[in-house]
Amino acid sequence: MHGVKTMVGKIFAVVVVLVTLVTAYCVIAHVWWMPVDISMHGPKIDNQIEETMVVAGLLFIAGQIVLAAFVFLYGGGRGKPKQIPGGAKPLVVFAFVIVGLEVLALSAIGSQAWGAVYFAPPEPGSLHIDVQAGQFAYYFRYPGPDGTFGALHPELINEGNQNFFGIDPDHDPDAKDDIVTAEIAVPVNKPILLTLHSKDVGHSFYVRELRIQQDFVPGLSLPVHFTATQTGRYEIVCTQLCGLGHYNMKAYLSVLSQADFDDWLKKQAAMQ
Amino acid sequence: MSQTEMTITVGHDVIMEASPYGIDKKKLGMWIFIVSDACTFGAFLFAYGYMRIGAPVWGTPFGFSSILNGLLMTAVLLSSSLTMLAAVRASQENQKESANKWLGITMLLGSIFAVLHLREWFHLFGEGWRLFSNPTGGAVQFGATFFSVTGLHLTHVVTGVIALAFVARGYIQGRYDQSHIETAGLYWHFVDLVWMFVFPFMYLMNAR
Amino acid sequence: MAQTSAHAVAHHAPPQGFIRKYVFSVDHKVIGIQYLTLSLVSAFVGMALSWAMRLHLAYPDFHIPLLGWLAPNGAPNGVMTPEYYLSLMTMHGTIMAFFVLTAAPFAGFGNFMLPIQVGAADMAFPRLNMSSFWVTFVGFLLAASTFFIPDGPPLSGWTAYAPLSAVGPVAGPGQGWGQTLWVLSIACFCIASLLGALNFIVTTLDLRTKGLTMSRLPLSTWGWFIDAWVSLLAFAVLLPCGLLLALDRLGGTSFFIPAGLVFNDQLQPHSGGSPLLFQHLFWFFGHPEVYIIILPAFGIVSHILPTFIRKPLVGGWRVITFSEIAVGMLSFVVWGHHMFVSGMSPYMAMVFSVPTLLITIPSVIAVLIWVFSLYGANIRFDTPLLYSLGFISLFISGGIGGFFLAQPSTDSYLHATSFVVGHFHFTMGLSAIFATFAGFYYWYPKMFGRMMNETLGKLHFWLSFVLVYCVFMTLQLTGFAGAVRRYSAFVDDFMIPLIPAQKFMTVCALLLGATQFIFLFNAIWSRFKGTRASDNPWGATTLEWDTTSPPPFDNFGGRQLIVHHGPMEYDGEDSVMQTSPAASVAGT
Amino acid sequence: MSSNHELGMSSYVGIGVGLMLIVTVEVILTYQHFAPRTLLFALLCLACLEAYIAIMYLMHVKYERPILYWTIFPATLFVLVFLCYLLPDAFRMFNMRLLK
Repeated sequence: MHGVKTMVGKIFAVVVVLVTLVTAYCVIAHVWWMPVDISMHGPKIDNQIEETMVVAGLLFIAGQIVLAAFVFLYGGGRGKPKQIPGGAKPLVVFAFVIVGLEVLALSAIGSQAWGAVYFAPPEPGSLHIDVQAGQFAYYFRYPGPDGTFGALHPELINEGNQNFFGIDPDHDPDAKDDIVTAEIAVPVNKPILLTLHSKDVGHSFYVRELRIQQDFVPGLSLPVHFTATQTGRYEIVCTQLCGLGHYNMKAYLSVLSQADFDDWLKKQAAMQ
Repeated sequence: MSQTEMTITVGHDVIMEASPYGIDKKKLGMWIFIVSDACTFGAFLFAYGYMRIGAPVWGTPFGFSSILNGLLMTAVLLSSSLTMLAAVRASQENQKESANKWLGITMLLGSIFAVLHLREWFHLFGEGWRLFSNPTGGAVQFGATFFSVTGLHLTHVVTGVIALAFVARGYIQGRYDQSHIETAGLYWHFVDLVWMFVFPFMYLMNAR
Repeated sequence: MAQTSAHAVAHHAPPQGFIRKYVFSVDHKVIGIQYLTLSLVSAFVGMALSWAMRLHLAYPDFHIPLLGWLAPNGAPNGVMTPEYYLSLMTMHGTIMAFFVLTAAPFAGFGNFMLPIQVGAADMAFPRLNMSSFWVTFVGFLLAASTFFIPDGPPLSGWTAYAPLSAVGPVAGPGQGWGQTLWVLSIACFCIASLLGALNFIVTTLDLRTKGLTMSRLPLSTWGWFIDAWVSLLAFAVLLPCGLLLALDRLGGTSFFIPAGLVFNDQLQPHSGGSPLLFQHLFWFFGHPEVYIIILPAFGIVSHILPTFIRKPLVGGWRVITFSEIAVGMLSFVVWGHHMFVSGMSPYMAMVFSVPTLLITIPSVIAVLIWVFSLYGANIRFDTPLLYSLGFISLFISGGIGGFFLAQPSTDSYLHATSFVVGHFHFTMGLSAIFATFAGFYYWYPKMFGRMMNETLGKLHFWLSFVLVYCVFMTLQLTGFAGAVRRYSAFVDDFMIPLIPAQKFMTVCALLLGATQFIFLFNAIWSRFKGTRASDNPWGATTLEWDTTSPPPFDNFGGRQLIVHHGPMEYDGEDSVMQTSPAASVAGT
Repeated sequence: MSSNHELGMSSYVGIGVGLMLIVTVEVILTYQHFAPRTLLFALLCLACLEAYIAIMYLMHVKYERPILYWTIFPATLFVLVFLCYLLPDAFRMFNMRLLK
């Protein structure tokens, strides 16, 4: 009977260790992992995730292994139990000093990665693209030769006659040459400034390869800036629950060489 | 009084002794309620501040007459607090009649406050203010915040009057004692206290 | 006086008649069991919803006849539509977070055990207590009723972000009456929780029996007491949030709705509101909420561990309690980490990030206390202890995710991926559920006077423990690949490779759910056929074990209790009851 | 409760009059054409003063056991202070409005 009792503890220990090892393997072998980063600021974020993974991973493994070990060792003992030498003080000190310093260091380094994206102003001469999200599609707007966007008039929005932004080309000179597209293309290695605004509810702009996720807030126009470093075609998906079509709301980001980009933009302009 | 009071009210007269915390549970309960209610009002006022900071244009509808009306309401509510204190004091000295008299006066003042408040409301309705519209063309949030915050406060006042009526009835019938009146008094003072924030933020900050 | 004297009488003469005794009872024990029953029902409803969702995710055209009958529009002949998936997801979140995780460990066990553990005859305000249960019940009915109205439950998630939740039917099916009923249900739950918290605080402060100083409180009582404070303050802010949302929906106001919103080419008549304000008010409650859910679990586990390891926790009551208090306080200053990518000011992101990271310190202390208390112990592997150990392991696994989500830089990649879903299922979902199971197996003898079947209990534990890891660790790790949450189908190119993992999770989730029926059977069977429980079957020391199982109507049969010791007087085979005048054996 | 007799009714009336005076001062300040920010700050301070007097004397926390004071004040202030964290976004809402 007593043997059976301790057996339970040994099984528990084994299960916990197995779980820990499998989890560790999945992370170390990158069974599920981030796609290759294509942005200028991305490496900072990747490093931050790696560093955090080291800190967190060590704590995870240590915690589970110690738990397993104690359960394995001290199952169903008989005699007088004893307390850990030193009592709680070393534990508290460990938590405050080791963990505390770790997390503060993390936050110090991490804030630089964050600041690189959100504190730094967009570089001068960035290509400014206006992005509008609506149920359940993205639309993109290039300022055209005059470099200025036409004013928005929500009451003019009309899916029927393709006026997705509610611009007024007939009366508004700025809006005349605006180029509205359903996909976004950007030149490689050129700083890009997006202004995100929503037509109806909250949406989000998530490009895994760019390491950028930013919600659209109805009523606000939020800036996001990045520089793509690799040509290719990447998915933009909506990560903010926006209604029944949420799962299907996506667009594509094409990173093109400057020449290809210019051709593409011409084609789009011709289609307006 | 307090000792026996507690030994009885903790439900188990024989086995329970005076509260280790030393504060009658009804009073403590009311205080805890006040804490959470204060946070509720606080959140409402923060929403109002948020709306106001974010609004490009904010109508300020209150002429001096409305401010005077507000001042009068404040006076009424404050004096009702004092009469409430008088009721508590009388009940503690076991002068039932005067206690009931003061409770009656408090309820009367509370009702007067409510009437004045509604008069203010209907005055605003008359000018075309609604929960969702602003006749001066400014932010529609003024009506929304003003009517919701003062409405919440008015609900507290009315509830307070009704509660006082019940307490008075119980007190006359001898089912309730001074501790119930004191607890009701705490609530009444809290309603007064909230008004001390609602009046400057909702009226004075919106004076023409 | 009427109320109180009425109770005094009531205590001496238990009420007769079914209604007064079991339905509208003021007895905290009955109310506690009512709460537990309600959350048990809700748990199986919520689980059924997750089953339907998992099935739909892995096998999109799987026929679920019952759904077809329940929602002819939502699931025509049993195949779920995307919007109905979102409705089920919303209700799964709402029912689980509010009516299971908040109700069971806090209101359920708290109501039953707290007055007994402090040596009181009942809660401080028994009628308030009864009303808070029935208001909760009304809230539950309102939430459940959304399934049976034409346009079905809301689809805006349990967070109900405005303006999706505020503009009304134009935002999609379920955003009409469904969302309104949802808001009312939440408002009811707020009021009930506020009354309950008030009752818990006053009971703990005012009704403690002779000699039961705060330093001698059982650790579960500490958990509930701290938790009561957190919910008192947090729900006080959710209430206005819900009221303002209701005003936007019913009163035509624009608190959360900005100008120029266009649905189906129709300009909405609102202007000047801010969706961010809703998120702030919601998460000001929403983050403390996850600690409202986990703090009772902390308390229950800290209460159960010493009983089965036969020694006090390292650092006595102080260290664990102060870490719980620290967690409770910090939980109010970290809500912004739910909003790093929400368009909130990026500088505020830093302001919220630091306390979020610092909250790991008290959490780590708590975990270290539990783990290192096992050192040199005489562990008895009864089911309650197994569940407590499972809780510790799960809490470690989930807590680790916090490091990533507490930093805006890493969160900006992982936010709204299944990493988050896995993280909060581990920390607030499964940890709290495991602690609840621990408490259930532990207190069942006291509540019903019979032991639960040990073999079935162990079987239930092993299956649950392994399958939980299979489901949620996979869910958490797939987040690194950017698997986006709240998707009812995987049409994105990068999601398609994850479908095998999704199938695996679905199969495990179905098994995990099936496992819970072992528990249900055990609970019902043991109620009638279980072996009779002695007054103190676990050799525990706190007051609830110092009376009969189940306790008499006034809990102690009119005995005068005097407490001499702290709650953790264990030393191997010997232990000293809190009420026993004998000398201390553990020196606490 | 004996603890209620620290103050006589007359002094309560005095307190009431004092509070009324503060409110009058608030009204006078309102018409001094201060910048809204200044006025808000002044009104906030005066309102807090009133609240403090009301809590301490009308609700006579001053004459209760100090533990009551320590039970209610820190918690309430804690919440009300940290609610301020949501205000910076209001300025964001003002400056980054989509439709100017």
